[in-house]
Amino acid sequence: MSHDEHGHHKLTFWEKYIFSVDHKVIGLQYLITSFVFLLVGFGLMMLMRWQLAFPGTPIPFFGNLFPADLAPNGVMSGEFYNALGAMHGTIMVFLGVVPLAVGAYGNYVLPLQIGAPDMAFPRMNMMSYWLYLPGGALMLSSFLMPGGAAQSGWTSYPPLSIINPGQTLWLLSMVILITSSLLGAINFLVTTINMRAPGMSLWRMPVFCWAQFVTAVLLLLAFPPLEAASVLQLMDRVFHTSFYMPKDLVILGKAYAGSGGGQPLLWQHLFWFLAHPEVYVLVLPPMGIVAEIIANNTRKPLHGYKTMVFSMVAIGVMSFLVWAHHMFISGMSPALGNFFLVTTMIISVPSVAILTCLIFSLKGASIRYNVPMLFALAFLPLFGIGGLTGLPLGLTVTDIYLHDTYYVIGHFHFVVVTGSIIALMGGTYHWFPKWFGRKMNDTLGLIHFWGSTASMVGIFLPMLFMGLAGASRRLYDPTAQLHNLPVQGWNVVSTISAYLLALFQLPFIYNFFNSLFNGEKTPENPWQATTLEWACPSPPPHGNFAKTPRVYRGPYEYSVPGRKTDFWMQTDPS
Amino acid sequence: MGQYGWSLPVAASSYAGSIDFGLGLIHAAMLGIFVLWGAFFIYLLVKYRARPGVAAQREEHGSGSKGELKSLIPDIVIMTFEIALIVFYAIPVWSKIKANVPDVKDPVRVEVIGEQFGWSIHYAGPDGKLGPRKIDLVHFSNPIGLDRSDPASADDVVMGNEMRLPVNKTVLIDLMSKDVIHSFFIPEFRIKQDAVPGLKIPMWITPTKTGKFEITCAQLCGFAHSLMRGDVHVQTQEEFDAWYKSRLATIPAAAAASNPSEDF
Amino acid sequence: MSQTLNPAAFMNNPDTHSGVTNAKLGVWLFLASEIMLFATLFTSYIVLRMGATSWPWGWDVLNVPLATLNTVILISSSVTIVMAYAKAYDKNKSGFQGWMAATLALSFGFLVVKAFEYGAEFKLGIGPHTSVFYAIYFTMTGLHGIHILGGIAVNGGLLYMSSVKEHWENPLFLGRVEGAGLYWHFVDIVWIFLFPALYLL
Amino acid sequence: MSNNKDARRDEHRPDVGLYVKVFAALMVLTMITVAISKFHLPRPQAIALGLFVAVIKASLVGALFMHLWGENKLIHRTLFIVAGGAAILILPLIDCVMISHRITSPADVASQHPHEGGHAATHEEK
Repeated sequence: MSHDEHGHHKLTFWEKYIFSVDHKVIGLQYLITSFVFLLVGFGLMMLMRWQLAFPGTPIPFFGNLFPADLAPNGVMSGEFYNALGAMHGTIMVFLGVVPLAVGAYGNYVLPLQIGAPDMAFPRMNMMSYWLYLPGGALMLSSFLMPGGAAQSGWTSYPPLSIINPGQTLWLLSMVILITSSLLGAINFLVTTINMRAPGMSLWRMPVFCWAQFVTAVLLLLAFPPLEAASVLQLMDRVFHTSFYMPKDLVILGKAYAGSGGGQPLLWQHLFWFLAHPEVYVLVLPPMGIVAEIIANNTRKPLHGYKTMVFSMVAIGVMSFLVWAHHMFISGMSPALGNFFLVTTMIISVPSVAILTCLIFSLKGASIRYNVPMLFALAFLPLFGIGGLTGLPLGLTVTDIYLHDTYYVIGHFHFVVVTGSIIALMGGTYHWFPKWFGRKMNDTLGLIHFWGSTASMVGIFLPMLFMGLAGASRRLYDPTAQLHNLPVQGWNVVSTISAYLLALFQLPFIYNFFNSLFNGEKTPENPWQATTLEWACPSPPPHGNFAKTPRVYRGPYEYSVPGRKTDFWMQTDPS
Repeated sequence: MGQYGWSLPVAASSYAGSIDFGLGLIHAAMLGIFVLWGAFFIYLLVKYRARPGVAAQREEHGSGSKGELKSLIPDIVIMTFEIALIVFYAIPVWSKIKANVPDVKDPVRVEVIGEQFGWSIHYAGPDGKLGPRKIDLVHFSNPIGLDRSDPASADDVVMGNEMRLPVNKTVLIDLMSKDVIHSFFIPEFRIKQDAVPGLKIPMWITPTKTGKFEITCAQLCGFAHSLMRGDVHVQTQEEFDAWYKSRLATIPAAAAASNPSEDF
Repeated sequence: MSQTLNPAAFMNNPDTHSGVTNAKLGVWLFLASEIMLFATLFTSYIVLRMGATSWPWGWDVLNVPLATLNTVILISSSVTIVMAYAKAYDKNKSGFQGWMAATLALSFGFLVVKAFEYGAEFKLGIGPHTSVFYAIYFTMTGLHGIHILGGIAVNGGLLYMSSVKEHWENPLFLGRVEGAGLYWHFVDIVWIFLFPALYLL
Repeated sequence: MSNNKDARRDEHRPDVGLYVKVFAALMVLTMITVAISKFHLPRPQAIALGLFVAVIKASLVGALFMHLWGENKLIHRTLFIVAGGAAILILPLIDCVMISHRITSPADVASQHPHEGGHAATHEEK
């Protein structure tokens, strides 16, 4: 490392695009890969949605392509449904949204925004990606294993996950993915702490950088417990230990041979110890993206920059103390339930503060309605629904009824899909000019925007109604249970909306690839933004900046009176 | 067809009302908050759209200024609402439903045991004592391994996927599982509790309406999870007693048929 | 090349915002995640132990003398690696190599003793499946063993690098030795807790 | 690279004499723990003593071998945050205690082992 391996000689194709150590190339690798995984996860969900809307009817077109043990006569089997469900959740969370939010956007944008030439550990950065991709491939390959993929939900609750097929590969690839995330988190933290350009004090960092910073802390501290828990579960599966297996189990009429003495609830505690902070890992970076886009397109400073930052930090801290609200009726101590009820209500305060700041930012603005701004604006009310529907779930009493119903699914999909994914899509439109020096097409963008948001609401709003009527989640055939019959119609609405959503992604995919080559060429700073990533060429060369940038002011100095332009870049000395 | 319902199912237990109250209150509040915010949001979007010649207005204030404080108002409102919810609603009702089992005279005592993929309901009978269960006795004819040789189990009745309860009488349930985690859920009673193997979890219901409802499993428990269901019939005390007697009449035969000796 | 910044030069700059080099901060953050990992394992251990009606004494079911020997070995290796650091600080190459080789020898010794211990247990038909006690014993000592292996790889790498002039003279070399040392001491600390928790209490 | 001197700024001047003293202390403490365990104190006392000695040993290694004594504040803060994170893991323990009465068939772990020693029976308590 003492000399510059990557500055002097010409890079080969492999060094430049495949095993690159440049944070921008790695960011784009993450971007493409995670979008592919999002599509895969979405495809699994479309198969499930067919079964939910029209249980017992053969899957059209694809039904007969599946092996007979998965889908006899083209009709999905219960095992296959459960495998799809587990893999949909896992892929979307661990292989789709987090790598997109952190791996792609964080990797590409964070070093640029703080004025760093690269991440602190470029080779470790490359290693993160090259653990993530095989980990993901391993996860997908579990479909080809005898017995199929994991079938115990993305939560993998033992004892079911110990006796079900397919879970071993799930656990192995989780360990790999966790390692990848940990390497990434260390890299992000060191980069943010040590690599900021001169003048870039912490309070001059854009909100997006703060979001990534808090996210990295969450990943660093929350993932190891799941890694440990996964190792224990792996031991249970492979070496027949009994960490999660109590004594005297009788499984399908046969006594279980293990020694017993384990505790099934231990897994739930350790799993949610990660998985609740994970929710904020899914949400904070998109919030940061929304803040960036809103500041840029309202042409005024964000309302309450410090409030937002403090709120994000508060969310980060509190997110470690709320996990057991996923476990109110799990058999955990009811008294402890009260504790987690209180912490859960407390964490809603900073979340509301962030949303409030974002909405107040619109006051006095001169709102530029371009495509990224539409996505950022849609985030506010739709994420709001997600947040509000969390209230009855976080309240112990109402959770008794709503727990494990479709209400939960509606709630977190409003948070993650109409929240995170909408914001991440907006981020693509926003930073595309920086990535490729070209702009994405606006008309196609508008079609994508309106089509996606409408069909997303069409998918998830019915789930809230179904949940209120008591429809349980994870049912392979909802019509097998009487209490679901009064709401079965909503399943059809959801399914049709899901297929529409798929349709509306086509303009996006076409737009993305077409604009790579034919998009309108853009200058260095097409959005007239203030932050540092717009102060270098598009796309930025290796090393990013021609000389170390110096930062003179905060991130959102828009419409400063008495200046010629309505934006005052952080690097502008005058 | 009526397949587009969105309301809660009929409330048929003593505490269903208090859960419904919370659901109603919170949803009314949510709707109110959403509509207010939405209206304000749309107003902002229209009023502050970019127009030629109109520049954006910076809010010149530091932290702690009036403008900053104003943005805390929604937080304060929501926080007050949440504190009230916690103190006056969530904690009292939660401890009534989950933390404590009511101390009633002469309750119906039941053990509910989940397995892949069904529920066994084990009645303690008139003596109020649940007969002991032994893992060695588990057999397809005796799915919960009830030890019939014990005097406590003489008047015990075990039902598969069928639960009968007298109306307006408190039922104390010990919830257990033989294999994986299940979740005992009766939507009309607003009761839900995970059945965890290795744990005995107490819960209680007082049904208030006669009729037939559904027991379902709310926690993913395997490939036939969606088929794991049972019926709960709430009857008058007389009907229940008559039914119990008729079940009890079949017991000696059942006991003889599942003579444990063959399993040893 | 001249028109862009050189990332490598930037990274090696010790004049950072925090006053800690990237490498050291990185190692400490890595150790932070390791602390969480082992904290979780110890938590699981306590949960399982509290859920049991009885818990065996290490003297009855494990080989305490061998484990004591391993404790001595590991503590000694902590000293040898810190001595290697002292020699690297003084730019004493042969001294560094000697102490580092001693560290490596001790770590292999640890693994050999561990292998004897495992072997004796397997011979008795004892494995992780025997009870939750053995489950936690094999899992934690096994994971700790994997960490030892990782340490051997890092320390062996440094020993090799010290023989290459270019690496030995690199001003970052001392930082690397320090990082490897931090990791190795951490592995030692884990054992300091594992030893009483599994064998003595 | 001309910043050879600068690079040493955050590295610690080794103190060989100190290392040897620490080594001796660690050895003595190890022997003490093993010796204490020979007495087969009741479990609570044994655990308290054993952990006490382990904490001292770990602190010695951390403070002097890992140079935490006099280390940069940033490192101290990092460890402080991690300690907070690890402390939260007390909550699953609390839950475990609070629901212990719900456990139907706790394992009798000591009886699941082939005993070579003889005193297992006299130490049945947890």
